[in-house]
Amino acid sequence: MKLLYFAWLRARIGCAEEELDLPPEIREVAGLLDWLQSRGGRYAEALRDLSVVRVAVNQNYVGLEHPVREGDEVAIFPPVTGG
Amino acid sequence: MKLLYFAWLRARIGCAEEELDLPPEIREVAGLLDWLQSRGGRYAEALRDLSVVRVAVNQNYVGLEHPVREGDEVAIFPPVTGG
Amino acid sequence: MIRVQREDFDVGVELERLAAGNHRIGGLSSFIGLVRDMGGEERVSALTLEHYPGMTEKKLGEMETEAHRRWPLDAVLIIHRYGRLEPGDRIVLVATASPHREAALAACQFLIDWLKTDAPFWKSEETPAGERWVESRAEDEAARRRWKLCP
Amino acid sequence: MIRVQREDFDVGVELERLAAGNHRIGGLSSFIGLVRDMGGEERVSALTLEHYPGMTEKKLGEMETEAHRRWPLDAVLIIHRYGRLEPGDRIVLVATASPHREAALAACQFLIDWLKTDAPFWKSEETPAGERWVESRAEDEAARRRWKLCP
Repeated sequence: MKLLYFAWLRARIGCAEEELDLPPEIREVAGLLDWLQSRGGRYAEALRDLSVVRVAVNQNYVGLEHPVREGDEVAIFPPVTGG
Repeated sequence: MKLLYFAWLRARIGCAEEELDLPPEIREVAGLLDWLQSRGGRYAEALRDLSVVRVAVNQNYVGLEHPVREGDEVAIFPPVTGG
Repeated sequence: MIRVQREDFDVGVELERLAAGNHRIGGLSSFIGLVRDMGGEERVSALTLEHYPGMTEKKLGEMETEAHRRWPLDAVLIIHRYGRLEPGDRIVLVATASPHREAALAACQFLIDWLKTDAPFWKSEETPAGERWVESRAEDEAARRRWKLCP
Repeated sequence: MIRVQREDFDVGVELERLAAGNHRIGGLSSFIGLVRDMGGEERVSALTLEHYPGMTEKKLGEMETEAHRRWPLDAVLIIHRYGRLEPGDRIVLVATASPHREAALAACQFLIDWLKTDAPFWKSEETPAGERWVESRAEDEAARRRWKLCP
């Protein structure tokens, strides 16, 4: 699975992109975010308040219950502020 | 009084602008339009249907009950279609 | 700013000038009206715009003032042409600039809606069946009513 | 048409091209977003726009498609820049063309409202107090809701 981070989430985690071997017990976005938080350190801090975290799977906005699979592109970022 | 006509009212009356010595009994727009119609011919025909006639006195849109006075600039025209 | 003119205008230059040097502006909204080649079912080969010199400038000036009264605008521009125009030619430009997009967008729509019903311009079209005066549209009156303007 | 680019664009050229040769178009509506020199109470000396390459084009393309579905449009153009910009610089151009002004105006507003909440761009501002990420605005979510879009 490819993980992408943008804006202050990228800056706080200190990483724009990483490859992840998805642990088999993770089936949904919520589980993925829990698992990333459980890494601690910068991850735990960046993902502390999920109300300001948005997720896209394969470039579509999704909710916490959306499934994630090996091979997905999962992007994690704050609410957008373009335009 | 200066009378101005625009668009198809100008074309039907065959005149863009005329000076008028306002008959003293005419005090309102309605009376002026009646008086113009009473001239007959092109005036009567052009002013037959007042629902498609608009009037401005001194460059402000006015209703039929608006006063008219010697020295006024009175414009008579169809609903506008610019823009 | 208000301009009533026979000549064409350069949209890029006008919009650039409107915002030039004012870094408070976050949104610039504009509307351009163009001559269409169809009027209802008829092919239109040209359009002639007549207007009421003096009253035109007065009404457009009032519209500009009212837009400033209703929204926090940094700039307003209305350019309206008159004379003979052909399909594809520009007729009118309305542009509004504000710190916030909501004000710029609303004011632009307000101005073009109001202009359609109250600016003293009249169009006549050249069609295969001859020249004819364009009739006003009920939809334009409805659009005006949205803004709760006095009659 | 959708473009995501670092370079500036020429508004006059873009709008001219959008309507060129299509004499069905009666109204051309546009919105330009510019970099402001203030962000809340802070002076902003520059802005950097980050985006999500791939998803940006996908989302803007979806917005273009949805605008065509909702209104009779002859042309849609969205240009959005990324990278470092300074006050007064253009960020975004949205333009819509239609036979009728109502469709052009509504579609332009729809697109900029939607773009504000759903196009994956993020701004960071350079201020005297340092660099900081711009926060999303509740008003933008409210503007989006007007259009009854799926979440």
